[in-house]
Amino acid sequence: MPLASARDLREVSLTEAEYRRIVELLEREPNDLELGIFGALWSEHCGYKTSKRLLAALPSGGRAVLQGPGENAGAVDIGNGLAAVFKIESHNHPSAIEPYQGAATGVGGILRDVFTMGARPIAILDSLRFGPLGIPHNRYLFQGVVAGIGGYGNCFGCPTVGGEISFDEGYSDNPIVNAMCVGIVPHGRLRRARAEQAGDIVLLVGAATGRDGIHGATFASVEMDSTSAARRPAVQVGNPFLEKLLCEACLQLNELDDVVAIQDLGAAGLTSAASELAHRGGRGVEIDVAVVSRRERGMSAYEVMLSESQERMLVVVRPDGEARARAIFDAFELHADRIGTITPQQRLRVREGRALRADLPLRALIDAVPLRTPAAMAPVRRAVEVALPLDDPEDALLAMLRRPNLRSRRPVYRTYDHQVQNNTVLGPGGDAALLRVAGTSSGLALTTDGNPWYTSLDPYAGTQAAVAEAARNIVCTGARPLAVTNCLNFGNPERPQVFWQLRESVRGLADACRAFGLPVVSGNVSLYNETSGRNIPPTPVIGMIGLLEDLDRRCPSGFQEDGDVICLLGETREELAGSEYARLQGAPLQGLPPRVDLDAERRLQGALLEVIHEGSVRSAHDLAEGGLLVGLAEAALFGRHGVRCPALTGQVSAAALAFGESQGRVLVSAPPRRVPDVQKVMAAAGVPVHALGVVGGDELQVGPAVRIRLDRLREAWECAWDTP
Amino acid sequence: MKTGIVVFPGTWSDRDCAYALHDVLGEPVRYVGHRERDLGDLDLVILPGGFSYGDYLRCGAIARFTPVMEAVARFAQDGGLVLGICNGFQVLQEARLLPGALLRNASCEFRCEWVSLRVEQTWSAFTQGMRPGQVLSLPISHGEGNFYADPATLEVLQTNDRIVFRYATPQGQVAPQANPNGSTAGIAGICNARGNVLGLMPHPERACEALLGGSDGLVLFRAAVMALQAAAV
Amino acid sequence: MYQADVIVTLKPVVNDPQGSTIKSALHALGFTAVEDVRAGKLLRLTLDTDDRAEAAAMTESMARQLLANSVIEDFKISLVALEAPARSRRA
Amino acid sequence: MYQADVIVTLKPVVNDPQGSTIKSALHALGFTAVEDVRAGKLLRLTLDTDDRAEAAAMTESMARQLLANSVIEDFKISLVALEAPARSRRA
Ligand SMILES: Nc1ncnc2c1ncn2[C@@H]1O[C@H](COP(=O)(O)OP(=O)(O)O)[C@@H](O)[C@H]1O
Ligand SMILES: [Mg+2]
Repeated sequence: MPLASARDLREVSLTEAEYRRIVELLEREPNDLELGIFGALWSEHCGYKTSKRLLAALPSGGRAVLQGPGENAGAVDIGNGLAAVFKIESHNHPSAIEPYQGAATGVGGILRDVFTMGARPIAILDSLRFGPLGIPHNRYLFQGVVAGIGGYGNCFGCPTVGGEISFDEGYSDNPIVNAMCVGIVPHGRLRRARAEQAGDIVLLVGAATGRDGIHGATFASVEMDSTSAARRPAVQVGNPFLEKLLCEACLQLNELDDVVAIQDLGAAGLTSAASELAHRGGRGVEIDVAVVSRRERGMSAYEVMLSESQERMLVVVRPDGEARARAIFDAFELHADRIGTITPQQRLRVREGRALRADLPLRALIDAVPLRTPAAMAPVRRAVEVALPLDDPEDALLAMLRRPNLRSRRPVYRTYDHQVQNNTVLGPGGDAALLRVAGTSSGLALTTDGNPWYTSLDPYAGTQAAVAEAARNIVCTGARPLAVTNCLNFGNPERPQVFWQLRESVRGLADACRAFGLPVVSGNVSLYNETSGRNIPPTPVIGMIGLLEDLDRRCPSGFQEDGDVICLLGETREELAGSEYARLQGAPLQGLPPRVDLDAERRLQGALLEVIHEGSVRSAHDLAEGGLLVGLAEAALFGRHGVRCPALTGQVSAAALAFGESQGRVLVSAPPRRVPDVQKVMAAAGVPVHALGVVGGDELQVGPAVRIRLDRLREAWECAWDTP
Repeated sequence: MKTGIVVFPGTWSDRDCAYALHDVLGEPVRYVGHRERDLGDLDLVILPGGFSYGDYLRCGAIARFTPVMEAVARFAQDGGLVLGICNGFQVLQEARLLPGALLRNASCEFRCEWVSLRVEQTWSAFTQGMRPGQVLSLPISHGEGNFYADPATLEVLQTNDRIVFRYATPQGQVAPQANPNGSTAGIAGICNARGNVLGLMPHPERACEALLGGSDGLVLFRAAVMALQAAAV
Repeated sequence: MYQADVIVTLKPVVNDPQGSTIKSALHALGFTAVEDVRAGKLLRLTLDTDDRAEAAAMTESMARQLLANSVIEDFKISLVALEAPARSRRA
Repeated sequence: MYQADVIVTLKPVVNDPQGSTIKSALHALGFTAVEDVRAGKLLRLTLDTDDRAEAAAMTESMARQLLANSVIEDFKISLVALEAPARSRRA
């Protein structure tokens, strides 16, 4: 007869079977604190119990990989003895209830994951999804989230250089807020959060601990009275200033040989950070919660262990190194509590002064997480032909450029400091951002991508498309794709259709990454994005980094010189399902998304890199949402050069030609005498090339039907955000 | 020329300033911590951009009480060159080394973008060698750069030729559409009566290489080098 | 005309980084008797109504909808009847 | 113990971008009776003294030195004696 009531179990999100398993593992009943600790570590968030089996299929190895999934962030070699450390993470739920602070603390969390590894954060990217702007609450969420991301990143001093924003009904009330961070560290200083030596000292540094983010509202009723729910803040106020100090302190600590591990506190706070740190090193840890600095009086051991207060770090030092470490904290006016030690037995022991409050085997807590494989069910789908009219291409183009999903993101990214640290070569606004690797002549290209409409129509193909598009964005700058991080935002996996979406999406991610030879080195899963029974569209977000060895070979996305010839690389098919044009026309979301031909995509990208590096092309811009006419308009606006093209021709309908979203296509411009070089390389790779027209003038002119002055185009494209 | 770059808790342009002066211009630099009191070896002191103390309460309000600021005040008094960039400008105002205050941008939003500045005077230590009316292209990055001074102070700034930079169109026209933050009279930078203390909102240290979009920031740093050389002769 | 002051404060349980930073600054200045600092906002509204109840209801509603976020903030309203200032007097 | 509320407001001659932005937002929500909005700050200090005069003098001095910038801001202080809350009572 278990001690824990059904209610207690619900509050720690454990099933009865899981409870029985715990009793079996412990060979006794857990106490309240212990049950809370299990609940936290066996949660979806920490234990990945629904997704772990699926994620195992992702390719994560490779020559460049220095650290795959499993640490705070992944790391890859970028030459010159340096490593890029990066990861993406979601903060959807907090952002839904307090958009500014929710997004801000999301940025804070991902920054910590990177500097915890000893790397200096050099870039932030944000991938955002909201419901339509016409609804005031969505506008409020949008404005708050954007302000929160800027508020944290700007104050911290890390440039926000890229990201994406899209709008769809499926995100009303449940915005998606994913933040990616990239950092750089010399190989030898890459730090893993593992404590391998018993006797080492555990310090807790940074903010005082409050009752933040503790779940199980009325759990452990013995310790808490009925007012305890009111004592728990639902959202925290981010402190980017403190985080900046923590970062600088950690980077200095990272230079000390006596510092053996640095670990940030995230989900499940001290419990998870201390357990993982010790477990990775094959050791145990003993903590005295009485020593932890608190923001409030009367906090229980349970509250201290499970608090998710932000801007805190665990630092493990050799006993001899404590004084040196403290000197660094003092210099930054940070206080550090000596909360415990690393122990030889692989157990988590929690004391409160003299009293032993919890004593649990780490293997049971971490390795024994019971995995779940919920039922999966594919929806019934039919291949529907999507045919759409195109009456007035000029009006249609202007209307497309005004669409919230396509219009210029400048009103957003100009509120983000995207230049601090003096390395931003190509900032937000083009295909991928390009940053100089300080002290070298090489660059890192960064992007995030994901198209919720394609993944709604087919999560497998849609996720492949996202990987392909991310790689294409990177290649357009001249960089070679190197590695992937990803954030899987899905609905409630206990619903068979949602679990099917998740499974298909991960399969698509794995297959595409394998085809491109790209390792997935980090990522994050956000499930249960369900509001009043409505699940969000399947939303995998791909973050990718690429390397450009010689920055002088970079390629801009806008047209550069009058007289250059504009070529379309790749094949245009009759593909309008899931397109922005279909949404403009009010067509229902149905049919099959654009086909992804991974082999063709690889050949295209290889050939494109070749022509960029040999200097044959002066610009490259990938075609994505909005298709060819939108891509032409963007390249004209980016480069401030007009375009003259004869009427578009092809085997497909006028609408598909103008606005279809066939994958694997790029617009390049080349000086006339280099066009044969482009054609030769493309022919060798089997990539179709269509010469579309020439750069020049101050109009976008495509056949007799489209003739728009650039300033009119810009006016449409740069319309204000609150225009619905 | 030996440059000291002050680092307050929360400062972040310190490294960018060091990069501009040391890596690009080859000048010796050292960082100066907020508790230091000795600037004896320095010719130029930069208060860089960032969010000192998180910009909590008011930008620069807490930083101005740090020990280093007493030293900076003395250093300025003795004629040393002091350059406050962005948050550094705010600190100089809070410390009353420069007049006025910087309010929230009129848009109430942070702005990070390139702007054009018109050079309004060429007698200060940081503008010697520039042409009056010359247009510089520099990035801004701030949420509170909306210059305010009461009419009497404005009058003094005006008549003593202490308005150093104004936001302008690329053609050099001071106009509302070229003003990114609502600053009174388009003011982007001012100096003290002696011309040895300059505060400005834009970031010259971010404009030192064509690779990153432009190098007009060097004009300002070079002017400081020249002023010091001239003083040494 | 009414003047409505809406004071928005962080709920006591929510952390206040600004308040704690200001507290440290005050201590550094020697004001060590300061035990705690919490930072809040004041929004001072001028309302074109002479009906106190209406002013109160309106302000309450604005505070709920826009001026405060009940997830992390509390608010308090105080009203004062104003002499209509010269500039808004109608001929 | 005293609680000192320091209300910091922009001087009337200084324009207030935040206030105007909030005013527009309120108008957009239909609160068209709002004639003016001014944004200010509240700093709520808890002072470890039982001497009202001392609390007042200390607060005045903190406001002058740090909490308000006289170039652009005015301040107003109000004091309330506090029951020492249970948590800080010493045995
Ligand atoms: N949330 C954001 N933060 C920063 N930059 C953004 C954001 N959203 C979009 N951008 C930038 O705007 C540009 C255009 O975005 P998008 O239309 O999504 O491009 P693409 O289709 O090439 O991925 C990209 O450079 C992107 O980095
Ligand atoms: Mg793109």
